[in-house]
Amino acid sequence: MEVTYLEAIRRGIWEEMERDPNVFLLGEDIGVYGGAFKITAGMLEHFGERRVIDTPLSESAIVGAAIGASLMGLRPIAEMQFADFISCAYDQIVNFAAKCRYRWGAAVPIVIRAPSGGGIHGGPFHSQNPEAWFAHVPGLKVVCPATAYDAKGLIKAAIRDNDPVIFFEHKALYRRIKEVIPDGDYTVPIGKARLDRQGTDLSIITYGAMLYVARDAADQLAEEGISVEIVDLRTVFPLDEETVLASVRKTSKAILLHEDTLSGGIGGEIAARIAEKAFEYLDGPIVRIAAPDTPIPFSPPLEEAFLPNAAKVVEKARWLARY
Amino acid sequence: MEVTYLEAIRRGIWEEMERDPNVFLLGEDIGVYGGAFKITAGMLEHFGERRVIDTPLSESAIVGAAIGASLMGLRPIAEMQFADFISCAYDQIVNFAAKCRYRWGAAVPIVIRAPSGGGIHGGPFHSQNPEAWFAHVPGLKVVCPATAYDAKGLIKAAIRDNDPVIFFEHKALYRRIKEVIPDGDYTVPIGKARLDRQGTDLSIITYGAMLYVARDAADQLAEEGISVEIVDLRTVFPLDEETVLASVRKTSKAILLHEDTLSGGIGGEIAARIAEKAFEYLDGPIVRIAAPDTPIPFSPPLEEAFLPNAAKVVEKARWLARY
Amino acid sequence: MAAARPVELPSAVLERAERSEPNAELALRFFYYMSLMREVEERIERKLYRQGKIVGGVYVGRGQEAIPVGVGLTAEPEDVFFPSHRDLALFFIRGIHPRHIFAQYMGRVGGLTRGKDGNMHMGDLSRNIVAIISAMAASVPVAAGAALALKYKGTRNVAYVFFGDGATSRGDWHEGINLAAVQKVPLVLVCNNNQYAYSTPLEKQMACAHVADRAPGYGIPAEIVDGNDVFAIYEAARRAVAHARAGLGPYMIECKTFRMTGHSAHDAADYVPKHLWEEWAKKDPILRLERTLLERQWADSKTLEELRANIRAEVDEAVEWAERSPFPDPSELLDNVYETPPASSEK
Amino acid sequence: MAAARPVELPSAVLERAERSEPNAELALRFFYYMSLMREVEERIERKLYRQGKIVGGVYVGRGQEAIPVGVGLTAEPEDVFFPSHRDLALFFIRGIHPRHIFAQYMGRVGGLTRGKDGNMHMGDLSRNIVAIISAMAASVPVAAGAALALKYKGTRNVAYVFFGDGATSRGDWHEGINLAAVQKVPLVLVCNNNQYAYSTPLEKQMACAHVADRAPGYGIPAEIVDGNDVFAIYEAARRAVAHARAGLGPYMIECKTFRMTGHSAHDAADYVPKHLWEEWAKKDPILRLERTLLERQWADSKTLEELRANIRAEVDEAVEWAERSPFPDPSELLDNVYETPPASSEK
Ligand SMILES: Cc1ncc(C[n+]2csc(CCOP(=O)(O)OP(=O)(O)O)c2C)c(N)n1
Ligand SMILES: Cc1ncc(C[n+]2csc(CCOP(=O)(O)OP(=O)(O)O)c2C)c(N)n1
Ligand SMILES: [Mg+2]
Ligand SMILES: [Mg+2]
Repeated sequence: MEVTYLEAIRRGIWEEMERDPNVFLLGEDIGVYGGAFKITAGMLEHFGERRVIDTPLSESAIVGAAIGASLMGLRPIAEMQFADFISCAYDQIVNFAAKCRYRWGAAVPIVIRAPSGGGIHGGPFHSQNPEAWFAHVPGLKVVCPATAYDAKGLIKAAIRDNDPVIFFEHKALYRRIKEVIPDGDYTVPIGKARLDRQGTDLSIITYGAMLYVARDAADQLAEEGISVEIVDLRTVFPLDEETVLASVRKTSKAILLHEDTLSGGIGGEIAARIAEKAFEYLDGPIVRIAAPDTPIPFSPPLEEAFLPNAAKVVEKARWLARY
Repeated sequence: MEVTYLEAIRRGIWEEMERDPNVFLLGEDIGVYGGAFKITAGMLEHFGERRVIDTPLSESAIVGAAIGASLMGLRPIAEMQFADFISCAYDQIVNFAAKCRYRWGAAVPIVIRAPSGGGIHGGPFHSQNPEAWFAHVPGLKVVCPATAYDAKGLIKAAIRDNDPVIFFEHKALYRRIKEVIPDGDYTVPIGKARLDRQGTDLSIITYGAMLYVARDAADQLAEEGISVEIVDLRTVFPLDEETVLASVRKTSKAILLHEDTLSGGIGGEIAARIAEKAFEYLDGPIVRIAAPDTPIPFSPPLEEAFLPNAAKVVEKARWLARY
Repeated sequence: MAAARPVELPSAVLERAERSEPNAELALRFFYYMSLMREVEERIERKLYRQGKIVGGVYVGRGQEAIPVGVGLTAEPEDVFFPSHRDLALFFIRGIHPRHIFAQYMGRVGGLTRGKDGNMHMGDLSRNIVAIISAMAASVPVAAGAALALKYKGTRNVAYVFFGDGATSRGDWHEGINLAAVQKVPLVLVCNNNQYAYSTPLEKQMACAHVADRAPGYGIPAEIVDGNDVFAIYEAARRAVAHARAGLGPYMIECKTFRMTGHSAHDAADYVPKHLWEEWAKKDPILRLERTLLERQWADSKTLEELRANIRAEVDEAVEWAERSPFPDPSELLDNVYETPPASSEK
Repeated sequence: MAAARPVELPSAVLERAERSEPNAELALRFFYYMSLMREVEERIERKLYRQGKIVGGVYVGRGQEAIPVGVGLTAEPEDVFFPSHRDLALFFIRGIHPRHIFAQYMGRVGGLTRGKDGNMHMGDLSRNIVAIISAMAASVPVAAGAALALKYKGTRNVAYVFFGDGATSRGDWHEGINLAAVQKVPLVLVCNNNQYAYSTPLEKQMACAHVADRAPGYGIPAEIVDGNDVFAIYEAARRAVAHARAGLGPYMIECKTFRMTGHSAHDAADYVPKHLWEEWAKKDPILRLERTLLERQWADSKTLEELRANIRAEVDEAVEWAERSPFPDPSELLDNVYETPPASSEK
């Protein structure tokens, strides 16, 4: 059946809640209202107040309570209404959740869901891509699905994972992406990238909403005879280095594409690994394409200029292919 | 006169408070006690309670209050007792302070001082190097001085800067580093790296306490006939790309060295810039040396294994020089 | 920027008000600002938003207009406002023209943020209004710091910070008030308790009966006031600001009210029991003020109708102005991240 | 891990205690745990630390021992403890041997964290003790979540969270209690109000007289208790836990006490007025308990001396054990970041 990216996540959660009575939800407006984006719509009715908890407006308490419940053997899924507010729970995430296992062997199997990303004119506080705030913190896993198939498989894997997982859902994909996905249970492994498209001339390594920009660009480039390979990271931390390196060893050229701002973004980490471990295979500079180093502006012309798009990718790819 | 790194910072603050009545201090235990590391010792007595404010134990309120006071034209210097606790003020820093100018033109001239770094057996919560949490957030400046000279010059520049500056002071340098520095007023520009040592065979790009590891390694390598150039970044965000690229264009080989953990650290960003903009000059892989991706362990043998040291640098540098 | 209309400075009003009981002139000022807020927000939420002319989300203060107006008119121009997302009237009180509000909501350069941010995320330091960020209650410690600065500089001024019932659950709310209380800074805390935070009702937000029940825990005074009675709010705010100006520290006002709309323009608010809409519709603060104006013969219906007509005309003109205001040029994208662009940033 | 000594399970004690007034046996258990905590911490702070055998900082609960002991002995084994950094006795009550505490402070593999973390940053889930992180009050929302889980699972158990006066200023403290109160989870909140947070005295920390003044703002009961009177604490904690177990939600106990030491071993605490040391030395909770034991003829001096001698011997042995415990091998550095090491991590 064809479902949206949003519906895929919803089903993944629903199935896990059916499967495991220890899975429960907490967050703001997730119960009666079904969540700001309606991911949890119908869950309160079906699973009851015990398992679908509308909390006060307190991100730090939401994450903290999720941690505490997970230490007692439950499997909480905490929702941040927008990913931007995850900053309010930063200490709980990077210092409490991330470090328990290392420090004293206590597992913290929580999932923090966070709708992220721009393209919806949300402005500086409803559009951020905060993955890099976390993709540096040992102990955390950071997942950014791009497809409906992966969104369902990864949310299920995240719920079953015995480590804290931050699950960034791209808001602009919620209703835009529709796919036929298998009915019923499957998971997608956390920590594994996916070869989205085979190619020979250059690799675009990307994740999240930018996968679609990469595909658009690759289609255009194909018409010009440039064969693009696309790697969809899916998990941005810890990185699936092998898949990235294998692609670059094959094509010898790499473009790193993300929607998050350039400096300090995921692209830097990937570039570093390529430049260290596939140096001999490189036939051109490692190119990064990302949003510029500014907050995410609100007004459409500014936001459009801010977000990477296929035209920008095509231009750089052409240059790199010719290099 | 010879002063410690700690004393250099102290004098920098003191002189700025003498110079500008709008400069004031707030933080935990900074007044009567003079601060956990005694950076502000004597300041309450000299400048009075109005300008040296002992706050409640509330990092978010400390930073928030600093922002508010700065909007009213003051120049607050907020102390985090340990850099690790800056996570408690994360939202105020990345969402309030960093974005005011961009959003509505309001300057937020605050300095957040944060004693960071390991090597003192402080364990996971008193040893972190949180610069990468911020070296991705447009609107912030992130400074990590390595020398007493720079510490004084940079704290003064930070206080005079009209943007929010996070000033990471490396705890292990506080009393270990002593230097003759000029008496009286001088500043060191934020955003400018410093060529610490000229060399021809390879460049080590580093900052903070790792400068001394780089120097040690360079001394040892010099005896083997390997000539090392050292770049001390001083500011890690925004980066002084030109100085980095100039050095790598000269030596053709780069080692990026930092104490913070590897993945998602500053090294990735630098590697990416080199691999994109100095690709043609490279005669070898870009090598990163950093702490492994774990929390910072407490026990001495673990912490020693965790921290980068000269032996590790020498080994990699030898390999790279021969490459 | 042009003032909304030629109004006297609030300080002049305040002085007069100090000398006297609520009077016709003050009541008419209430009426003007409350009606203007209502009209501008109706235009945005019910017309422009539906026409697709608004960029992004819309949060309005319908039914809560008495709060920013009753409180805002107690301020001197150098007092500093930290509005919440339902306090539009504070901008008008500070002389910001509706043009700029419409332009703000449309993402135009005529908005207070030149399109960099949207809707109520706006401020103007030259008029002592600080822009909120989205994170609820983040303004509270910032306002505490502003109040600290006002005291530091030896002024007689105060900061006013506005927040909802939901915001009181945030750590920043607690930290900010506690710091302000310990430091005895001149801060007026104004809670619009509209009984919902998005879809979350009070009983899921807090286990105490009143937000004001928290004030003793900070050692500060608080009072509960009918949030739909602009006179009562004004009086309470005067006590609050007098307390703060006298160097006695923060003072909290909890205004009991109701959000006569969804959380934002896209929210139908089905979760609100119907009887509450009906109950609170009867308590509408503008209708109530109107009745008082007529009863006390401070105005006749004709005057009020004229006033409303003027406001509508003003708003019509402002919408047109805003629609003529251009979208920002993409070349502005990189401006104003720092005072001086970093060397390595590319234009 | 071997238990500290063959003690009966706390639940057995509790049942007996429920049947009776404070009695000799319970009082002797108080004495044992308080004396053990004192002895272990004295050894760490005054001997091993000065000998350079301790790695990192040392925070002790001298003068506050009645709090973890009086509260801790009201718990059943399946109740969950979230100790602060001055509640060492909770570990002993849960049967953790002093050996492991000394090893923990020395960074040895025999410590509860195998050298990964230090001092009071330790926990043991098999004994229902959750390790603190440094950030004060971060445990409060986590404990709220643990209590929520205990309720979710339909147990009769409760969580106990301990914190200082300074910690009450943190946003997490507020958020955690509020969530716990709204959700009516079985949480016992224990404040050790020792009047200082590092060098910061109460009047710079809060503008209210008592931490307990904040409880009404969360709609929860609170009581203030003499923090140096272990009997009073025990009674208050029994009321608290009974309330929580009965499904009535969180309950707060504020224990007024004094930190009879610097903030940590390197702090001379010159900022504390001398008279306070003298005053509070007289109120020492162990001396006070001793007097009660003697007065009520629950024990004679000889018995107490023997008990103390046993503790000293136990501690001597534990120190030796800890010194023989090896430092962790550097090969352990990369262990336990994740359940399964990520593919790209290098050994
Ligand atoms: C920290 C944070 N979490 C979540 C949100 C999303 N959000 C926006 S407004 C709102 C409800 C606010 O309720 P309240 O404080 O009562 O103000 P009201 O809208 O009722 O005036 C929520 C949950 C937010 N803005 N900030
Ligand atoms: C968030 C945070 N900020 C600062 C510190 C540094 N610090 C450690 S203990 C302490 C004082 C704690 O005071 P209190 O809560 O009263 O506990 P006490 O030590 O008095 O038992 C401070 C400031 C910290 N641990 N966490
Ligand atoms: Mg509300
Ligand atoms: Mg204390």
